[in-house]
Amino acid sequence: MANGTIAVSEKSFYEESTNKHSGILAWLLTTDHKRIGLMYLYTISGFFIVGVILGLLMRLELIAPGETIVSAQTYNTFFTLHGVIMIFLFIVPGLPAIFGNFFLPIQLGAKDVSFPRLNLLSWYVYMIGAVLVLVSLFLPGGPIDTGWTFYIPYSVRTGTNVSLAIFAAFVLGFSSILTGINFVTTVHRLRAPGMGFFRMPLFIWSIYSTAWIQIIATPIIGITILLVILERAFGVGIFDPALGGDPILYQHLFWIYSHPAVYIMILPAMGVVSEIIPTFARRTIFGYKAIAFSSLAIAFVGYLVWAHHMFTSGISDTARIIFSLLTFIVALPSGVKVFNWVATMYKGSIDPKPPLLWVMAFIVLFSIGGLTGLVVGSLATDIHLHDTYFVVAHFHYVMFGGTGTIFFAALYYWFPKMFGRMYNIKLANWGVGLFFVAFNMLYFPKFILGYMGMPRRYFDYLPEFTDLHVISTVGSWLMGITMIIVFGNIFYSAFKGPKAPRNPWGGVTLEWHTASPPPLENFHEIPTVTREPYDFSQLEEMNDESK
Amino acid sequence: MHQEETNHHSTGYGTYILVWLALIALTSITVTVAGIDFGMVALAIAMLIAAIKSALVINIFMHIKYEEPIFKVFLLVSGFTIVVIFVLTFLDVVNR
Amino acid sequence: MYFLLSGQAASRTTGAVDDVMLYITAISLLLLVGVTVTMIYFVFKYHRKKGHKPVDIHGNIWLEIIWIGIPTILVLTMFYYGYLGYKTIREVPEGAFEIEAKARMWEWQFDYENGKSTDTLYVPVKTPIKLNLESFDVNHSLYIPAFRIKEDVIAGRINYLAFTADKVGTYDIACAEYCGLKHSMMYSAVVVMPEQEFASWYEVDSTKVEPASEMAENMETN
Amino acid sequence: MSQSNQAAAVDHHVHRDDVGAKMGMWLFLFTEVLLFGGMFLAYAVYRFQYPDQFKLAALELDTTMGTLNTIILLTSSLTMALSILALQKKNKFLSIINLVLTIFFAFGFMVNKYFEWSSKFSHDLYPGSETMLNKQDGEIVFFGLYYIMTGLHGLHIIIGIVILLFMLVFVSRGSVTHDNYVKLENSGLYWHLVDLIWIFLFPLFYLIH
Ligand code: HEA
Ligand code: HEA
Ligand code: CUA
Ligand SMILES: [Cu+2]
Repeated sequence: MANGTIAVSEKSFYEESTNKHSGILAWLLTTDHKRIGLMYLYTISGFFIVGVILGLLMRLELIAPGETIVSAQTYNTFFTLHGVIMIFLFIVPGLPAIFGNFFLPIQLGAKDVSFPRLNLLSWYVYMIGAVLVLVSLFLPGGPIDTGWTFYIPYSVRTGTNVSLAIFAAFVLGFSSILTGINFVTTVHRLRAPGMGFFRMPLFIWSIYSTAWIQIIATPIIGITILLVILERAFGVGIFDPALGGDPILYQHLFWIYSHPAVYIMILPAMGVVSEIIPTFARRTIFGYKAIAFSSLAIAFVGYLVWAHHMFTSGISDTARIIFSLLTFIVALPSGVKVFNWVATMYKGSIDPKPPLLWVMAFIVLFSIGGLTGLVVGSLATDIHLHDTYFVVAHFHYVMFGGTGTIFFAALYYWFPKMFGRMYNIKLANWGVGLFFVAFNMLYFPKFILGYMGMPRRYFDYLPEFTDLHVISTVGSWLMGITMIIVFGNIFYSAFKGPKAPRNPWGGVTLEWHTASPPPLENFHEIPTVTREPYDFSQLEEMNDESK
Repeated sequence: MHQEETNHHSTGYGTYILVWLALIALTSITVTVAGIDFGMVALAIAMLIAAIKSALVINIFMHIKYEEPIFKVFLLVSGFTIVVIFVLTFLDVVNR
Repeated sequence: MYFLLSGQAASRTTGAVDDVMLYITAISLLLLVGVTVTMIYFVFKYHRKKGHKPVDIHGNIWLEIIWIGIPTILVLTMFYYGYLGYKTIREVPEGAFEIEAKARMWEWQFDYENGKSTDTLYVPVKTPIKLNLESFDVNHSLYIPAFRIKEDVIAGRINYLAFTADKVGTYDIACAEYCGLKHSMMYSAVVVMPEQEFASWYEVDSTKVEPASEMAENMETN
Repeated sequence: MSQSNQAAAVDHHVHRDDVGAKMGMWLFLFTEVLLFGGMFLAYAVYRFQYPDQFKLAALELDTTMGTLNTIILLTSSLTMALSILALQKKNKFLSIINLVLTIFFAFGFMVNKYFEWSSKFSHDLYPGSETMLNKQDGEIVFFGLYYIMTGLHGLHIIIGIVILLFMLVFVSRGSVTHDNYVKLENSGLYWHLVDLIWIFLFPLFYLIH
């Protein structure tokens, strides 16, 4: 696929810096996209663990009806913070900011993104947002207790630190926008010579589509949040029904962003899947263009369905019917992807290493999540299931079972490239297996609970729901153990793992052409692209080169 | 990427001043028309004039006319997004 | 899906919703099993250990058309089925018995045409009921799981919810829109009575608030 | 375009990509457009809900002031465009003059705005005031929108002034020049956007009768 990419590896990007500083300053002032990606990895993982611990505490509270470990008010702040952290601090920025940053320029054959300093700024903006979330916990008034949807008028009435917490979400959105602008420009301007749009790896396609959603959707949540803050501060009447405002308009504006946002979460994950399957099946992807265009299609159609979150809110019947119809349409491009992925395994030479196992878990869990999305997309059933645990199960399946699983898949796929070391494969296999079991134990009961009529955001529940809650809570402990194995393996190997070769899996996209870890400017010479992205006939050549 | 590529066209001071005159003229038209009672059409006329004004600004002052085609595609995407948001929201609001 | 809640359908809408649920779940299960089994089969069949030489197949336009086309048809039928069920839920039969349902943090109040006001909903069986939903403060949502229906109670506007109970009995009413501290305790009940019994209850000249259902009381003291 | 971009750029040590810079700026402008788009959507919904009350409330606004500000802003757009053109034609002096004029007009706009707002305040017309709370719902919403939208727009003007002041320094110091002026061009794009938004705000608030 490329020539002249033999990195005459002397120094990796760890040893060379874009600035004169050394130590921690070399990181904090870096404009190197790889270091920035890693900084995101550390901080985002940190917040993920905070969110996960909140989840664990929530499960503990819900092990029995009535008050178990915390009070009702504390519980309400728990699920709000859990939601806010998971959405705004973990899953929306997650894959693009970590793996997008690290691998987008490399896969394009570029030295860096278009605006390296802006890239660093995005990280700082992210950190400011994160700090603001944390500060909001400790100010008088107490942590925000509105749910991550901040519905008016409750969010105007409550005395907790809503304004600061949602302002943090505003700041985080800004970071997201800057990243999106950077990536779109990079894809348009910095592709290596020879890399037309249809020679881009599919990960790039998905990041590109994601970046567009970030640009086009995020401003809407920005303005919505500002309006809520102004409403709280001055009583301007835009949303407050007491002053003539319309709470349903708030819901429209909120979901105009937040539905497309779920595709910000899933699209990069789908891109990673499209990378991993060809590598481990050692054959070209099935239906390259179908997958590429379905990313754009998801980005586009994803914009048309937001009101499926409002089927019971009293919007007009016409709107409900049309939005339901559109919701069903949005499932089609996801289906196209799933079918093409499975077809890519056909007549391959499949080596089920941990990254592929994660991907297989993803396909099953995401399909369950997506297909139950159809259940809630249907008008009749959503009237019953809206705001019940069925929805909670749906979105954990797509978010955690989908994007979360791929977060681990990407980590296990690119870890050797990022850290130049290898992890323990056997332990990794155990990690995936346990994850799959724990996951279903934790979340599947929630589907049944929901259908039985257990509403969400409930601190307390009727006795008949107890058994299923207990199973779910025990599942969360198993999940805890799994997470320790999964993260522990990575953490240990980052320091003590054996040295990884340049191309441990036999991948052919550009990142496997350079050293592990890559040098400061990724390649010693900008590669010229002459092949399709997943052309494995070059593999032998590559192996010779690296000897 | 060289300067010449971005600095192509033949806009002169004169063009800009003409555009400015047109903008001022359109402003006075829209103010005058607003004084007359056209009922429901008034809003449509005002928006039409605003659209013409912004087309002038975008095309000439902001040079979109002379940029690479991809810029125009971008512009369409964002314009289209706004239209979608309006249409779908009003689907609810009008039928309530 | 009836097995999930004991007993037979409690209302007309219960059956309508459960049917749609069954339909979508069945198709989904089929697709899920299909995808999973195929995937696992491929992994074993084309395992690298077996030494197959991989074949580069770039795609197949017919397959793409099939797996866009068939799901399109499937989802359209799902949509249509869901739409039919929805019509059952939303349609208010002529001459429905109207009751004002009012929500405040964190209790329900039901006002009847003759001035009766209760915190538990009493309705006659097999009679179409229309609830006009109104909020005193923030958003709530009136949810009757046994009937498979809910509608948000939005501050500043009046939504409605309609149902016809088919079976005498007492069913939970929950609040399904987060509304603050005691959101999870905002339970009430709908008591479905035989017509005669309801009539005599309704005629008793009393505007005093009836005691809450046992359920609501239990939750309150928790 | 794809192939040539980078190839040309690689051999420069520090790689400069003016088209890329402009592309980034345009993308940013789209986010601004959508930010205001959300507000315009709210405006549209409420105008639809309260048509008569909007008319009533709009009577309180001063059309003359609004028109004056429109003309000021349009003119500043002209001087902005001229400033860039002058620099392209290597006429640094004319460029600076026009930049100064642009900033001057921007200040003029803000001064005007200040008088407009303070006269509203002196009539006890602001969110939460007693007069306001006694008004009908639609009027309260109208004024809420009025303050937020023109306020947000004003904020953009202030940011624009700061950016333009920087540009003034850059052009005079010679770090923005006739063959490296993309910064000035991007500031111009921002400035025109601020103008564009006003083109819509003006008829929607000041010209309802
Ligand atoms: C990663 C995030 C993510 C993703 C990808 C999705 C994907 C989808 N979601 Fe989900 N959703 C959420 C995150 C996500 N969602 C969240 C967070 C909420 C709750 C928010 C809150 O209230 O707090 C939510 C809530 C939510 C609701 C509102 C429920 C309610 O509150 O009442 C609805 C309703 O339509 C819905 C539908 C869908 C649909 C149809 C898809 C589709 O895109 C799914 C498409 C995928 C498939 C269909 C599976 C794969 C396909 C096949 C195996 C074969 C093809 C088969 C056919 C097409 C028949 N979602
Ligand atoms: C990506 C998103 C994401 C993820 C990953 C999770 C993960 C989890 N969530 Fe999620 N959840 C949301 C997003 C997410 N959630 C959102 C958006 C909401 C809605 C909020 C709202 O209503 O506003 C929600 C709501 C929600 C509820 C519903 C609350 C309610 O309605 O009352 C529940 C209840 O059980 C729950 C549980 C959990 C649990 C148990 C996990 C588990 O995954 C946690 C399991 C993991 C562990 C237990 C690991 C423990 C780890 C360690 C011990 C440390 C590891 C060690 C080292 C690194 C060394 N969540
Ligand atoms: Cu009332 Cu929740
Ligand atoms: Cu959605």
